[in-house]
Amino acid sequence: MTGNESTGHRRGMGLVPLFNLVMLVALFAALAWGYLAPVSGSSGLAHRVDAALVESGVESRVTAVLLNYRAYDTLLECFVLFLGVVAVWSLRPFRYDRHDPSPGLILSSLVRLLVPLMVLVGGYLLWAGSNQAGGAFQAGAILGGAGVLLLLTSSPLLSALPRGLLSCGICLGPVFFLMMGLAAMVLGRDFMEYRGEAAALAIVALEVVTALSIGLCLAALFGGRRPEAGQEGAGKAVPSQDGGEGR
Amino acid sequence: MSVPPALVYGLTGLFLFVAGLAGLISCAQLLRKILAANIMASGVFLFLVTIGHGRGGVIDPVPHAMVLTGIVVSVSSTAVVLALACRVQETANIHDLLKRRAGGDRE
Amino acid sequence: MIWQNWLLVMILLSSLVPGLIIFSLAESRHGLRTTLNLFGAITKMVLVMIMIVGIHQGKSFAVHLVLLPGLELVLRADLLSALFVALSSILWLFTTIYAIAYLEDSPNRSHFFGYFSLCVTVTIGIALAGNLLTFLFFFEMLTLSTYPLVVHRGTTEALAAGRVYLIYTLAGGFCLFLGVVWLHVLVGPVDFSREGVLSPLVESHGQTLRIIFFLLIAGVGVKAALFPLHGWLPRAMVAPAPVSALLHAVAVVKAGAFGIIRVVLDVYGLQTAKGLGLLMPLMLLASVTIVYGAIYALKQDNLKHRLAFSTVSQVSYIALGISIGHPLAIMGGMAHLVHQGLMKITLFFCAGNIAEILGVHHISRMNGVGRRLPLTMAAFTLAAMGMIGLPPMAGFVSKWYLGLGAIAQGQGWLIGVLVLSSLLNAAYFLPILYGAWFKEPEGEWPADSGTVGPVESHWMLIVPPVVTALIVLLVGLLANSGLSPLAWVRLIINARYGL
Amino acid sequence: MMGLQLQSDCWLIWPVILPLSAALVAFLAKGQPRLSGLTGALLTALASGTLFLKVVNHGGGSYDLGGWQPPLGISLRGDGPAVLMVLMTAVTGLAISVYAGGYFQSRIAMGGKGRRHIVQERFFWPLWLLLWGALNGLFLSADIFNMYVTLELVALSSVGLTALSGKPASQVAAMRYLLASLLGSLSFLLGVAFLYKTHGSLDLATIQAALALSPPVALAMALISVGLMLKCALFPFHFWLAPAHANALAPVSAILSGLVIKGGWYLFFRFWQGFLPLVGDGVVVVLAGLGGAAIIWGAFQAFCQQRLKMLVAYSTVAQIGYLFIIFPLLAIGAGQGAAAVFYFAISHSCAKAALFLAAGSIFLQMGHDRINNLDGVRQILPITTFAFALAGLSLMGLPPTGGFIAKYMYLSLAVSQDSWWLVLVMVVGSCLTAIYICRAVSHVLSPRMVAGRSQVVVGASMEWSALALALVAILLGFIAPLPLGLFEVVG
Repeated sequence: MTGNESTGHRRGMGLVPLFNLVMLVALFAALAWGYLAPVSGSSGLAHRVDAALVESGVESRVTAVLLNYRAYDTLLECFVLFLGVVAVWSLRPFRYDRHDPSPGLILSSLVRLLVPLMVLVGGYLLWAGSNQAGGAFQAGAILGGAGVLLLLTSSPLLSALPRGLLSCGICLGPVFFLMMGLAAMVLGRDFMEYRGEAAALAIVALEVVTALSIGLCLAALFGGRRPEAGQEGAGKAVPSQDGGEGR
Repeated sequence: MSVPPALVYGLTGLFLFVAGLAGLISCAQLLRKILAANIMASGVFLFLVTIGHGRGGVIDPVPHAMVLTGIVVSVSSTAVVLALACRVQETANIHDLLKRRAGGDRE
Repeated sequence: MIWQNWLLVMILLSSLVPGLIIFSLAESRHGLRTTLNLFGAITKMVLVMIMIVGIHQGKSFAVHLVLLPGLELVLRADLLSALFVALSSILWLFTTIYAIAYLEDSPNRSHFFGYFSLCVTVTIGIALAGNLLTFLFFFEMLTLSTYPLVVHRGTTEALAAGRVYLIYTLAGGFCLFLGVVWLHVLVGPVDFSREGVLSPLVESHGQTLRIIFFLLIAGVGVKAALFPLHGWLPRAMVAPAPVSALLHAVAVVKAGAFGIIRVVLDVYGLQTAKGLGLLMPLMLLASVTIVYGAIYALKQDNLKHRLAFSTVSQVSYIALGISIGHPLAIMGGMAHLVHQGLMKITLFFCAGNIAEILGVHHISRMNGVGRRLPLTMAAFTLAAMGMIGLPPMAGFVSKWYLGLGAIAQGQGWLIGVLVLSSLLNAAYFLPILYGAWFKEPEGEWPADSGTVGPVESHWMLIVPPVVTALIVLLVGLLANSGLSPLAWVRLIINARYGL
Repeated sequence: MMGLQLQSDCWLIWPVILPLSAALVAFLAKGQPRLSGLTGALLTALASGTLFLKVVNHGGGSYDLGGWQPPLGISLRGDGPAVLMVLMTAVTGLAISVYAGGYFQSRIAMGGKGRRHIVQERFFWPLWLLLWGALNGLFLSADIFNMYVTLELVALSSVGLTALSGKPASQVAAMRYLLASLLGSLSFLLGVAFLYKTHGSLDLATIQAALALSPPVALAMALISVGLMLKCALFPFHFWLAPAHANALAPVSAILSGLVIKGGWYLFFRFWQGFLPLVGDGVVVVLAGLGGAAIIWGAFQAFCQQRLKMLVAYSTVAQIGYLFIIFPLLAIGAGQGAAAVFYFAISHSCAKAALFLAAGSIFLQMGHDRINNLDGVRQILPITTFAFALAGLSLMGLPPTGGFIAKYMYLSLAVSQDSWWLVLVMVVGSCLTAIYICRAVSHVLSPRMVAGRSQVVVGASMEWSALALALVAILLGFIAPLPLGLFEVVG
């Protein structure tokens, strides 16, 4: 936000802030009280997670939870990302078109250097996710970061993308998730039931596709408006001019 | 007697939640409200992570998975709220401009 | 037998279906609309006659629909409902004929007749209601189907009247609703055929039952225009004349009075109501309303307003008859349900004619109307004499039995009320009659629409009041024959109290 | 056993999966969003109907997603209340979809600014189908973290829909809605965290079976309750509702008021089924007190409004109160209270959606919705105004409507409990409702003639879908045993 136009005005000093303060302190005290109170029994789900790990087809426990035990949550999460993009794109086109200064030599050469590196790191994280920290989401975040860099520098790479590809890419994650889940059903199992050998394969495929889709969605979210919005009805999508607002 | 780190993280998480809430309620500027909401979210996530560590060295992966999911959800909401904020701000600017212009004409 | 059960539904449908079709008709389909209206009205008459013959032969008619476990819609035809159904269907036929002519060439007729049919359907539903829930069901719907009729003219005045009408009736409706629910919680479903379910509770829940009685009477009393709740009625006079006729003689006010009969006789039962001491306040209220209405009627110069206050006064005879609590008085009250309907509808038809044909709305301008509209004024005269209670008119019969009942019950002072009311009736009707027949007209009528053929105006405007007026006369003359309403009422009273 | 389960209960996933898939298709099919959207809506409604029939014929069931049983996995639970809500969403949603098809067709045909309406429609269908799927997921979910995710899906898509109209007012409203909703979600999530901490499970049934009052549980209850109250705009958290609902596009208003609100409330109800035995009367009375305040305040605000859609929106604020005043009455009478409140929710959903649809048609036709200038719209839109009046009847709780049955149950419960203050609130609330509805209806149905847009721009599908919903609200007055029989089905 470059402007200094605050929408509200400061309230006069009085009892209200004091009251707020007291309430917030009380809230914090209550939360801490709830947190610190001794709890009997429950040990969480760690043991169950471990016990079923062999069946799940992955070694990393977090990945097992994310993509197998609670894959339904992850499916919906992919839909949340997709929904985020749809919601952002559905907004009225943003008229405020600041003229971007050209990225400059340092930034553009840095991008040329960084982006391939980031893609590499993403790939590594994806691979690492099978048995240690890492996985589709981390990789997706890195890929998204690369996309953001490209957006910021108005890279010609982006304008070279075919028009429909972006939409398809946004949908890729949820579509693939759904298809894998339904494939399990077709094979006579439950929806999204992956076990053993097949599970390992399925989850790797899911991870790759999810990472790509997440990266794309994050970059699209950063864009802050639908690609064609800048030039209603014009032929080509040029997302490169959209950067900057999300900052 | 040493304080277990999980406790510190947990309390910090709760504190961030409350601090974010304070910001959300009292900040007038939209951007600050959004940031405050993000701080709240971070507090909750931190708190969730500490839950997974609470029990005798065994790390529970489920809260971790919840945090990952939660972060993605939160990113999505933040993106939408920022995009909306841009529109709202733009409208406010235009109104401001119009008002100023109208005022200038009268003077 | 199946047809017996479906007969009641058919009676409802015979006006509902034409009504719904009429809603969808274009404004210009005058012929079809008229056909549908008359077809519905005549079909209903026939069906009702079949039903009455059936009841007379001892057949029973009932339909059930379960809304919830323990919550049933019941339609049942007993002697009392047959009385009201017969009245409604006969008067509907006349009102329909009258309204077709009255509203000729006015806008929004499809709407008018649609709601008109709905209104009659709902009234029949009230008459046939077999338990308190069903009664409530139709009673609330009556408010909604009559409101559009009240505001039909669409003037600011009409809208304001409609607003007042809605506020009164909806508030009353909620009182009734609460009372019904409360009673339901207390004793389960309250069926009209099981009189006396409340008597075991008199000892334990006396106070509660009194409050519920108050709520129920407040609910039905709004529509019956009992004294403090009558405010909507005179205002609702802005509606077209057929609507006023319908509201006063058949639908709203009568439904309220019918509700009072149901609540006192069928829900509480005479003995329970007496035991709880509920009849005395009702009697006082009815007496006050009778006198109050009559006095206010005297003050009005607008003919329809005078008739409205007259309704306030006359309908309370029914409540009075019930609250006296003697079978003879109840007989008078129930007979008055029919008699008042016949007389009042005649009066409103005539008032409508005078306003429509001559443009005269005020009593002070009515001098000499009898020369221009002899048939109308003859009908008016018959009905007014009935209202006053001159023998051998219908009104006399009901007043006679009311008086007999009051004396038998040891409430002689009520004779005073009856006499006072009759004097007041005479005071506000006789000057009209005198002026109309014996005074010279004061110049031109404001808007004389001219004669049509041999009669004063369109025959459909003239025939209904004349016929109803003749019925008023016949009902009084033949009160002792087997076919009169009084005979039917005697049947009811015999079945209940073994007179 | 697993195979058996697959055979019987996989019906549960289709009401969630189908609309979500349809949303993807509608998003990708840029040229034909209406066709794909309507097809998706129809399929979803069919899937919901099938689920309903299955549950009616074979009883409820649950479906473990991925074959992992809770608490490790997530399961969908199809019991009576959940399936009722899914069915309610299907009926209302289908009517709204048909309406939306006609609405966008009319808007596009009217022309106006550029391709605005085309773009609006292009995004309406994916957002709406996502919302539908998320709502079904929310109703069927048995896992509290999954509930959080579905809640967020619901919230984000609702915000997207709210902002769709592009008017500055709607965007500001959407902004407030989103912030309130975020706050609610985070509060809910923190509550979920506390529950997980104490119970080591995310399965609601498992948690509720082991629920005992302790500081963290009390805290979790409070956090979850406040979060959900924010989501369903219970007084005093109603500040965001009216502008958001009133300024949205016509079908969106109906979706928000008829369906979305019920999502938050449904979760609230589900959680409190477990909480109720633990808490004292005081807490429950506070809930009911908030509900009562909502009824009175919302009705009063509705009465004060000058715009039709604002009136209907504030009426939602009031009606939400009815969903909460039931809590003191829930403890007694073999689930009668729950039956009553669900019946209320269902009939309110149909009636309110019908009201908003009708109001939207009136707005579109007249070009404004100032109540005092709506006289005579009856002549132009007879079916729509009729639908408006019928739906109003249900809202007032007059016979023969679903609202009447629900109010009857409410009142008889309150009377049998001697909760006279609730009786008073309900009677006063009903009177106020009657007053503001009649105020609107008396203008809309007024026989006066006014000069308006002479050409009818409202399509037949818009008029008839609103009427169909209103008729469903009426029909609910006669078929109560059917849905309420289903209510007893356990998952």
